Amino acid sequence: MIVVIKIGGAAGINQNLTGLANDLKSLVDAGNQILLIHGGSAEVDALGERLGVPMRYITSPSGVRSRYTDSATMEVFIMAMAGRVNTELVRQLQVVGVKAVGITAISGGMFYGERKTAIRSVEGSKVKLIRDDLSATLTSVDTALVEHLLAGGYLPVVCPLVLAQGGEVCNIDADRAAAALATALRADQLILLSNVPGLLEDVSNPSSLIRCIRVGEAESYEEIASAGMKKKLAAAVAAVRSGVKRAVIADGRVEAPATRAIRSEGTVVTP
Amino acid sequence: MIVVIKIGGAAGINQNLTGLANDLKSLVDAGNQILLIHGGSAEVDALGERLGVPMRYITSPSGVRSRYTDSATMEVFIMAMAGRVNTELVRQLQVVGVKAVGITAISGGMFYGERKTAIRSVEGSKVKLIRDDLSATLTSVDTALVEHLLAGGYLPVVCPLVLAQGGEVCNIDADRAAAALATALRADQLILLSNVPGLLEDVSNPSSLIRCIRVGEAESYEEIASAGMKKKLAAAVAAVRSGVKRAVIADGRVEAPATRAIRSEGTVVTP
Amino acid sequence: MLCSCPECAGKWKVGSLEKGEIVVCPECGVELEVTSVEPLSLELAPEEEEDWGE
Amino acid sequence: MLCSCPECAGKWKVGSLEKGEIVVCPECGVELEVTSVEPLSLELAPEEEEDWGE
Repeated sequence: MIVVIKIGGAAGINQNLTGLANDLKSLVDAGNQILLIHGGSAEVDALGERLGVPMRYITSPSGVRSRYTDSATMEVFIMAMAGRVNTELVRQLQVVGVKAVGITAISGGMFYGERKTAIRSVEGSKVKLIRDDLSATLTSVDTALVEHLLAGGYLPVVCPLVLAQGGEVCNIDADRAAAALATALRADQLILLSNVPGLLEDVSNPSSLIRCIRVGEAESYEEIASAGMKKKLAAAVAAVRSGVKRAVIADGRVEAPATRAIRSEGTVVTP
Repeated sequence: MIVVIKIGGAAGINQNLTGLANDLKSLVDAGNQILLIHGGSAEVDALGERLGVPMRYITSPSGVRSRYTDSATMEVFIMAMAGRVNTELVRQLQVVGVKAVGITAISGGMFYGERKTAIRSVEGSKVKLIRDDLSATLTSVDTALVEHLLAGGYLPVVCPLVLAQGGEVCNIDADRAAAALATALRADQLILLSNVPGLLEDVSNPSSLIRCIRVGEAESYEEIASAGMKKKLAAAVAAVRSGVKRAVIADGRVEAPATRAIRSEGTVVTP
Repeated sequence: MLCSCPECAGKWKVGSLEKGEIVVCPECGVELEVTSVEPLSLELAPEEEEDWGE
Repeated sequence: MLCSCPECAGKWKVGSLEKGEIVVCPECGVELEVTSVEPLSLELAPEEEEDWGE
């Protein structure tokens, strides 16, 4: 089974990396082909603060919150994500005996994208156009490199960067990147691990987990989803609509998080 | 032909990355298998300064100068080298059409090493023992991953990190790492590009290039070599003594630097 | 500030504007981008792109 | 400061020492590491390792 697993950068998960590494080891030993793709928002924010590069966020008119990535922020993003987070994940996996290979998604031309030359940002009562944002919409996914690595028995650890048409390295939403990679790889499952048990009916009540959503009804759950969860839901739906058998939004802080997600412990999105 | 090329992190070279990328493209197109390994001292120093992490150097009793890499410095090292420098090199290569894959040498268990628990550092009239330095001596080189990538038609771009016995990510001298990788790969040539034309008889006279050195006579050139050049010379000699057909210390700032080095423009070290 | 719509030549007044701000022409309803404030210049705002971003 | 060599029990005086400093016993010539200053403690210094480092 090919499983694409995305782990968020939120603080909660960083304490559980050893648990995750051991979990992935058992999945690999059981003959699964695993690809790990990671976010890193907490690390990016922390480094930005240390470097005096203010982290600013854009909220689009439709309520989606994303990082405003000018070139100074992109530099922080690359150092924190491609440097620190990716290397630490590879270290953790190698220490437990997994042959991990840390790459960014510009390697081997995996992700090409189109840089959004104008992004709308709601600021108070005004709507402004941001023109120097280095985020991109994915236009092509080439899985040749990760397939070559998987065939060699390696576990790719992917940092989601995109090479844009002008040769710039751009930022991309890690959930969306995971969905695109799972789709292109015709993965059996997409697992989105974060610091919540899944989509909750009531965000303050961890046991109000919504266990199963069919893609057709996903939209009706949008109102109860936070900005971050909206992105996960949209990514899960996009993957399942494009052929991934199922997507699971699950808790990355628990023991054996990936295995439990594969066993449907979380919000399962199905066709 | 398999060629291992090491580029230093010195400022001079950073202005010539596009030239180097085009050069490597022509070498790959001509059917050579190229592996690029990089330093990044200028970037590490710059980031350390921005983060307020003082860059300190150790000079050993025998005059070798190396970076004092405590955990705070190691963090800077990983973010600057594995993050910024590695990603920029991959970007430059992909933009000119080379299928580059940026990895650190802890991926796939390429470099394992032993952390030096006590390093001697000359400080004024005293010799001190440094116990928290995260640099390591290489104990094993596994080329399976880079061979797998080369066989897939990719150009590995390697950031020299080492996984030590305690699971720590350690620093290693990039020249030494290049020599070890060239040896393990049974490379035809090791090219060490830096911001000087090669070993100079008189360091202030660029045309006093020493064109050829046989390994047996290398020691006699030690006195005229700067600390940095001493390391290059030692790396070149180590590689040639271990079977690499030749090593060339050459100028990374010129046009088509790798091709010119392969054609012996620089200091050629032979058996 | 007196605004003039590049699409329908409609005129209208506003208190203050910022570079990059989007304003809607009250006459033809088109979305305009404030491309400069001194002197004031308005241009047709680009289509809204998908706003996925990390 | 009065030093006492853990190898040959030799005694000698020095002005000041720093933690981590290497001192040579003037009697038996062995290299010692200052592992603590208050109280003073000297231990056999580890062998010199190859000093390759970035």
